[in-house]
Amino acid sequence: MEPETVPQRDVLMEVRNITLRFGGVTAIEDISFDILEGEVRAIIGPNGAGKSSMLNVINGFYHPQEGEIWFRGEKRKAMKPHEIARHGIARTFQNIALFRGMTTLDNIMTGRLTKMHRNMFWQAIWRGPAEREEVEHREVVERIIDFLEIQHIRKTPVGRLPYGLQKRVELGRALAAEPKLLLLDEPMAGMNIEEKEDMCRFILDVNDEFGATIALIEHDMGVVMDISDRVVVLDYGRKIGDGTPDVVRNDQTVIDAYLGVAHE
Amino acid sequence: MKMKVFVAALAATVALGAVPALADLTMPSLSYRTGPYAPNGIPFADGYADYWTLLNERDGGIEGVKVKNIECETAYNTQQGVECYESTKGEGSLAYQPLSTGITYQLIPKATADGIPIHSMGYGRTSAANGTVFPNVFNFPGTYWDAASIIIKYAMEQEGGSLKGKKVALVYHNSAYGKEPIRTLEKLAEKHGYSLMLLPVDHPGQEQKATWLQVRREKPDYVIMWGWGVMNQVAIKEAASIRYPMDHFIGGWWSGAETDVLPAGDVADGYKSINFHSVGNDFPIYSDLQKYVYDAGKAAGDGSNAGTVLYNRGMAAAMWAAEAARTAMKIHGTKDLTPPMMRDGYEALNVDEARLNELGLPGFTVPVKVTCANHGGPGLGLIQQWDAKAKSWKIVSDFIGADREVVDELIVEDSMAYAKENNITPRECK
Amino acid sequence: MSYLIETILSGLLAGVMYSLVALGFVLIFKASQIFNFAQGVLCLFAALTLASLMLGNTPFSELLHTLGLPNDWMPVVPIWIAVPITILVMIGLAFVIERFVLRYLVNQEPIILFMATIGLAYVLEGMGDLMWGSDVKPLSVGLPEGALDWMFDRFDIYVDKLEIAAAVVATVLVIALSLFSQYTRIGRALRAVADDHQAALSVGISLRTIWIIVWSIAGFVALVAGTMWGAKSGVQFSLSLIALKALPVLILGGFTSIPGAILGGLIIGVGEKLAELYAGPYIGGAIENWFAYVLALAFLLVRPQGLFGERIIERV
Amino acid sequence: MLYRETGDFKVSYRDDQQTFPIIQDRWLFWGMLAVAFLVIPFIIDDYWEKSIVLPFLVFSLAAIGLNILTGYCGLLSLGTGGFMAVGAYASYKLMTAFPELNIVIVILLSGGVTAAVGMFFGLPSLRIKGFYLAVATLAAQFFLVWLFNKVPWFYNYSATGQITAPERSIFGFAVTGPEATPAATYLFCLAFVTVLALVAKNLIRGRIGRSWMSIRDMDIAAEIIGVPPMRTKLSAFAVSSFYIGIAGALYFTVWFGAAEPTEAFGINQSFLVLFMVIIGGLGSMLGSFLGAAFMVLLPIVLKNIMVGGFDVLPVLAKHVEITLVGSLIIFFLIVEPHGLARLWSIAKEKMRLWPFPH
Amino acid sequence: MSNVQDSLRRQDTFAKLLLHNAGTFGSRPAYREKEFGIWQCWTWAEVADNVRNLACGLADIGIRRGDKVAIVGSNRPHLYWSFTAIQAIGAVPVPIYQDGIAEEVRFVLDHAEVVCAIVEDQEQTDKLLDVRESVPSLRQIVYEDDRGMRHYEQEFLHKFRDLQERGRAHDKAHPDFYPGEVAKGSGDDIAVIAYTSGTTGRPKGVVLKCGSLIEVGRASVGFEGLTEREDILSYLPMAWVGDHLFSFVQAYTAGYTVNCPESADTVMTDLKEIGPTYFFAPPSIFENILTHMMIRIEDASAIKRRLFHYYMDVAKKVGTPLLEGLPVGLFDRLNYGLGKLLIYGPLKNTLGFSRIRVAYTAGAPMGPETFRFYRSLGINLKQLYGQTESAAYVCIQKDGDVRPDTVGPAAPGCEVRIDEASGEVLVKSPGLFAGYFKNDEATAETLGADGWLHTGDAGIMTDEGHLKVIDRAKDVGKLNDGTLFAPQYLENKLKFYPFIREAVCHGSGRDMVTAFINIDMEAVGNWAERNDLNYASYAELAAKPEIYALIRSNIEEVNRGLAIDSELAGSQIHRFLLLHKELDADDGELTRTRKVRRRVIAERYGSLIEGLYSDADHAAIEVRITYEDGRETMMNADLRIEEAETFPPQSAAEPLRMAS
Repeated sequence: MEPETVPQRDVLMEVRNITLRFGGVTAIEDISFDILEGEVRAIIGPNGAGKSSMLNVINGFYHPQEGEIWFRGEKRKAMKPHEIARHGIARTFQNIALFRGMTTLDNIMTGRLTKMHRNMFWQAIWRGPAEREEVEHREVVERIIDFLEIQHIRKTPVGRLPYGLQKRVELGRALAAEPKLLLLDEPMAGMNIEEKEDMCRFILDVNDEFGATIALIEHDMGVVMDISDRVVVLDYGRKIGDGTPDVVRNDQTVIDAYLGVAHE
Repeated sequence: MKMKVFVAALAATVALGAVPALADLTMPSLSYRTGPYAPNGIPFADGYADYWTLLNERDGGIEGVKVKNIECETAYNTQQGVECYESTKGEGSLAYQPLSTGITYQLIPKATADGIPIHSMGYGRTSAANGTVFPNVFNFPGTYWDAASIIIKYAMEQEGGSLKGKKVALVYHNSAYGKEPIRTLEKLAEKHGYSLMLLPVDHPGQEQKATWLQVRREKPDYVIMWGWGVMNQVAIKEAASIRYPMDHFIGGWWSGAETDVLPAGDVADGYKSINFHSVGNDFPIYSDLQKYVYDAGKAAGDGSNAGTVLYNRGMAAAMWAAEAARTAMKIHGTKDLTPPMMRDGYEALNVDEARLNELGLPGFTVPVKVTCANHGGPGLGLIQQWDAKAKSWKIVSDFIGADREVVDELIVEDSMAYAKENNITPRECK
Repeated sequence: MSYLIETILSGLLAGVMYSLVALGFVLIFKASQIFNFAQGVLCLFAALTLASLMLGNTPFSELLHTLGLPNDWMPVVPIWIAVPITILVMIGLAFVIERFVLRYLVNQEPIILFMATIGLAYVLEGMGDLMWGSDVKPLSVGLPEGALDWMFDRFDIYVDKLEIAAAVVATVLVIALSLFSQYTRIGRALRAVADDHQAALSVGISLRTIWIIVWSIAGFVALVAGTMWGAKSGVQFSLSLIALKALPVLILGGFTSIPGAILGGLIIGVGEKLAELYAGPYIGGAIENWFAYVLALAFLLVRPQGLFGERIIERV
Repeated sequence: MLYRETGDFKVSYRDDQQTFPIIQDRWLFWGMLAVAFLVIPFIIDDYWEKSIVLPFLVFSLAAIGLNILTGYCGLLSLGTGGFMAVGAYASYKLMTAFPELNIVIVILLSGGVTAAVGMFFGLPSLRIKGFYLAVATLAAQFFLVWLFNKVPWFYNYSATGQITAPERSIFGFAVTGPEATPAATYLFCLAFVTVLALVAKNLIRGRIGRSWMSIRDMDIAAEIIGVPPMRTKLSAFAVSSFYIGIAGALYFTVWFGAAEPTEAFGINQSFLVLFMVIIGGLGSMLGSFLGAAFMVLLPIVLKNIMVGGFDVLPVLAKHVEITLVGSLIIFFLIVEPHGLARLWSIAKEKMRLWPFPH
Repeated sequence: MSNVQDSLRRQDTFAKLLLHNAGTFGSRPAYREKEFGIWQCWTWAEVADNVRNLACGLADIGIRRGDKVAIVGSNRPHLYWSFTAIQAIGAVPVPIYQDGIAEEVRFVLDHAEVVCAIVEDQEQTDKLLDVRESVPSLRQIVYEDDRGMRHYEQEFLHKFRDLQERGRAHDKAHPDFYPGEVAKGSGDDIAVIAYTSGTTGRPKGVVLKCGSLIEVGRASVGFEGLTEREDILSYLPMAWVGDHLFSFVQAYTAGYTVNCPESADTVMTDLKEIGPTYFFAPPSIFENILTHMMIRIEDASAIKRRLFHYYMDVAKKVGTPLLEGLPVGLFDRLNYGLGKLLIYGPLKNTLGFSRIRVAYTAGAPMGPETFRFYRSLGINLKQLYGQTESAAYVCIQKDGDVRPDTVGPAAPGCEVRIDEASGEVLVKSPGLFAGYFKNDEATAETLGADGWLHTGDAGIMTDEGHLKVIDRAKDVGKLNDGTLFAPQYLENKLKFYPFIREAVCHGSGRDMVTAFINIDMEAVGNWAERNDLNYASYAELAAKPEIYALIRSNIEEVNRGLAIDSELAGSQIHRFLLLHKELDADDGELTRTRKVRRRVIAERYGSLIEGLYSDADHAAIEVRITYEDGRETMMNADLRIEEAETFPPQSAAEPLRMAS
């Protein structure tokens, strides 16, 4: 691979002054940052820093009390999570949220649901339009399966899969939606080194081959620094750092937060 | 679907075990000795069975042909009733006593198509009394509508001949059965000038507080009850609790058995109900029963039900069926009866007082003469009253006739509607 | 006015009767997350046993008769012996249920456990019939019956003495249960198990023991409820159907809350009586049954977790 | 053991996602269908029709319906009896109001009416979950039964509230009413069951089925990946109710010919169908059939064994039967909580691997 | 123009055959490949089209007549097409073992003066890019799978599909080009240069001509009555002549379907799915399957196990005669039928052998027991004898006359004789090669002036005219007492035991025979688990005394069998040891086709051999091992040496007919 010059990228999403409270607890306080088209953006921070809440705000599961989100140049209106999904944001979950009763294939096919449109009548008849649509999407999904190298578990119910593979299936499900923005919630949590390496490779490949912009959360700094273009650091619901990995790594506030100095 | 074949095959092999015995006259009994209505079902089934046993033991059957009484448990459930019907009809069953209004409704079209007579004695579809539309169905000696009109008649007698301006409440089991008397009572209300108040009680009817609070509020002069099962007992207790005068509380003939009043205890004293036969075991036949059945250890139940209302009713049903079979044999000159012959026997049935005497049942029930057009019998009923101390029913009236004018009109109306809906051309009766 | 008071009073008292049944559900659900549909049949079974003992019926008499064995050897048992025997029977039943059913269903999904209790209901129903026959049995345990005279005479308000008694019994029962759960080791274990199975084990009582105890208690509560309802309507199969009356109470009160069961019962009792008496006549009557459910449903739409249920917070 | 899958490879996704991917299963299926359509009509009699075959077919449909809702979409419902009543009364009203209307259309329309009612009663599912929802559906159950019992319009103002199905025929063969032959009623129901089962399978394996299952398995995640919860849940209610409504319509018109709401569509019916679904296997089409067969046949087999085989008194037999049915239910739940369908698939897996154990 | 037509009608090249096939059964499947969950399918017509585009594409990037084009990758339809496409424009395909290490690849590329390589994926591309510097002739690389290739921007890299597009455009511009090129081809064109992995020395490029290959194809297809309806699974290395014969030559001549597995890991599953009707596997695969099966059945319930073994015995007794068409008693026939329903049928089904009409094994002799086992199941397994130099076509066993100890009579069109002096098998075959590429010396050595191919195998002709191959001629030796020592023969006997994966026997010029044994990790591991034996690694397991005892009993059984053979009684195995590592092709200990490289082993394990021939009860060893990625490391071990019981020679009732 030849080193590339960083191209001028457009802003895909901008988060402006978000504040989120649960009852009296403030989970996120006045946070702003942006995500550029095509980059790998990491949000890191110690446990309880508000990373997951941030992700939940981005995909509409939580509604922040203050602040606005701009997506693809437009201010986003209040939407249900499933509507947001249709607008091109997909995600994975920290504690795998696969559909345990379904096979790998079916799980990934659910990722295509937003793109399937045949109505119940055609579905009932099956032969004809519904089947054609199904096959079309199956082809896409099979390419994802191939990409993630999970052919051998295609028809295995995901409940029976080991953790690492489940994570991969979940990534596949998110990919199937062909998202503009892919949110990854601790994609490497609970993995051993080898699995982490695999996952990193997949994340980079996804970014590369599918052209998806990726925002990911991790509390483990090491891995993230290697794969992300820019990093946001949160601590106690506030933003304490933002920049390229090198900048962030040498930022005193960030170091303190991770070493626990700043916590009083 | 794969399992099905296997299980069905299993069922088939098992069903083969049920070979009919060599009895010539098969009398099925769709009894219900389980489920919520078992307390009512048991005595009836006992009486029905004991009468057949008596005939077999004492007389060697009917005209020398033994009777086989096949009991099939329905649990008062329509689905199981139909299953019973289908499973027993193949064994040459001559006539059915469906013993539940729901099952009767199911069987009316089926049995008609199969040519098997149904005797829904004092229950089932009232308009089946019209023999021109329902040639296969008999509901003598009286119908619900007869009963309702008799009760009103009795109440009128009590009130000195008029119910004008009075209030009558109907507390009824919220089902097809319970709704039967409504139209008659409404018609009669128009005729006699009383106001009718309807108080439905949902199955099973253990909680009737609201119903009786309404009775308390509205203070009807008479409360008529069309209840069944636990509903009866609770109603009687509640009525007593709100101090409703029990002698103004009159039940239909399925709300007037020992099982209905006994659990209520002393407070049930004075409760009345209509009946179409006598109670107690003060009949000659009981000595035969004692001799041939109870003492021989062949009783269907534990014998504790002998002489109770429902036991006697079961016996009456069997008696009429036996007489119908006898008549059929006479008409067709054969002892090898088929269901259509049995039907003819029912239609020509004539059990007068003399015959009752011969049977050892003098004055046990009303004389019945069935005709081609009238399958509903004479429509007579008497009123009985509960004596809690003696724990027995006392008969407090003579047989009272129904308001034929009102009832017959309703029967024609309803049966014709049925005929129309089902494309039946009423037959001509000579 | 007095009629309204009367309606509300009788609603409250009817509610207490429902609560008595609902209580059994709650106890078991709290301790084992089992929605015990057999609670109604448990009431029937307890009442049936008690009544039959007091009547001197021989167990399995029909079966014995069929087998040609003597079937008339039970003496009439006086109430002070019959009640302890019945309690023992219920405890025995708890053992049997734990040994043959629950033990094998640990960690199953709630729906499976629910279904198993319906199966259990069938078994108990069949056993009850087999043992004691299906005829109706009067049960008089010396509870007062009929209207409360002075209320009736003085205020023309009808209150059933039996239901007053039931209210008293229910109160005593609830107090006894709360004392039991506050001040005994087993009680504390029961409370712990409701929160966290592991925690309960740390108290040093095995889950199985807890189940046996809680089912025994539920059996005892069933006996009380069964006796009350049996005294009202005679002991017979229909008694088992009162479970259906307890369901809306449960939705309303929450599956895990004893105060919820009591309060739910009262609300349902009053609500349905008011509806039946004031709305019933206009729309045809007999609306009690569904009205109770609709009331509960309407309530749920506002508070999906029931009256005292814990708030559900969704997380991903 | 009997499976010979070698050489049965898939060259297209269409083949790969067909209903029976294994060729022997296909043979078995077509074989059974052939027997069902070509053999059974010639040997069926009244008893088999009314006591075994029609109950099985009708309850299979109802079980499929409930399985769609509970097994595939994870929404527990105890309103089955009430929804069957809707189907039955809708068909009755349609049959009497439009006597010329073809019975097939009547029954399909009844399903449609039920679907609409089902959607209405499904609205609470958006907020309420689990057992709370189950008990909430009881409200529908009790209300609907009350409604049909109470409002005379539904039973054409007949004296008792009983409704009776008039005779209707198809291709000149009566399929309702007393004159209908067992073969005709059987084939009529069988045709419905076959077509509707295939339709259900089609729905389940496609987009809609997957959205149902995603809601069942993890509703929050489903919503986040773009499954609209309201539409999905309501569609499950609609389809489920459609099936249950048709089952109710067939139950009334073809099987019983007469009905009364309180008993025929009572809460017992709801529990019965739920049992079928659980014993058969949640989330399995085959399970719906197995469960229906089990719950329909078990009592009859037990009864025939005891009364027919051993001459036990009917009442005693009934008591024992209830006890045994209960015990067997518990037994099966213990042995295989995922139902008969799972037992079958385990057995099938063994057969496929035979003689090897894994 | 009519010239072109005539030439095409002659079908003496594969490109012409392809056109013929596309015309005759164009809509029948020619290739299938498991990809994206299903078997992707190409008909002959589609293949013809693809090949044409590819050929034109190759021409477009400057491949000319006579250029050598390498093909590197696993069995994929695209790569099979490449053969034809390359041949069509007169270039020469050079298949290269895809798991070969960089040096091997470099050698072949360089030696064959390859100008272009068609490779499977990024991995192969990287391998070629690594060696590109040292192979000046290599100008173009075409890759099929573009996964991970996004950032490869060198202009000499072509995507397969893009190349085809270029070809299509080229074809449009010059519609006469392709037919003309194809017509220019003749049977005398070089079809392929197949590099033998060779048990010794550098690979040699065997030049095979189109005409002779097609003749071999036709003869062999006719011999077995193969039609276009056959299905085969192509999973053997494409560079091996066996696969070339089977998946390419015969496929083109018979027109049957070639199925390519999804990946090397899924071969068994894919085999089961496809259920080939015609199957080709080296003995080691058959042996592996058998071993695996025996392990699996041991986990079954007692009833199933007993049933299995009972019917295996029945099969042994009845199955082979049935297959041979010999008379069998009615009861046995029925019992076998039952066994077929209960055991053989399901067994063949789970293995994917249900539909097999003909199965071949070749490449190495097969243990007679294994051979009989498969035949007794009703699988028509036959041995084939040949070598790259004869396009793997010399002897084929005939239906109804199959013996486990011979490879059958000379195939149609072949002649076989035994060299009187050396006992070497000499062959004349239509598939005879045209010589070693750029190695006239070796060509002369192998292909005598008389036109006989010197196979290097030692063999005898039986009275019935069947060839029996004993060993590599150069490997057959004598013990010091003059007893015949045929190491492979012994090794094969040992390898029949499921616990033994590989064996290497020593004895030439020694007093007695000794052996290295490689245990079968899976079978022995399974046995160990069953017997509560803990182990962490292969080496640890191999050192266990229990395992030694296990293997010793196997060896002693072999010895007992040898004792009844007067010729071989002297070559019973006296001492043995269990190697601490598996013999590996990456270390050069085995060929890519898993043949033992005796010289390498003698070098690497010299100290162990010395140990075996000393009195010591252990011997130390240090070997260099190579990891898959090419890293190397040293491995030390001290191995125990044990004695095996030997038996005095007996005269057997039925002496094995063995050459002396």
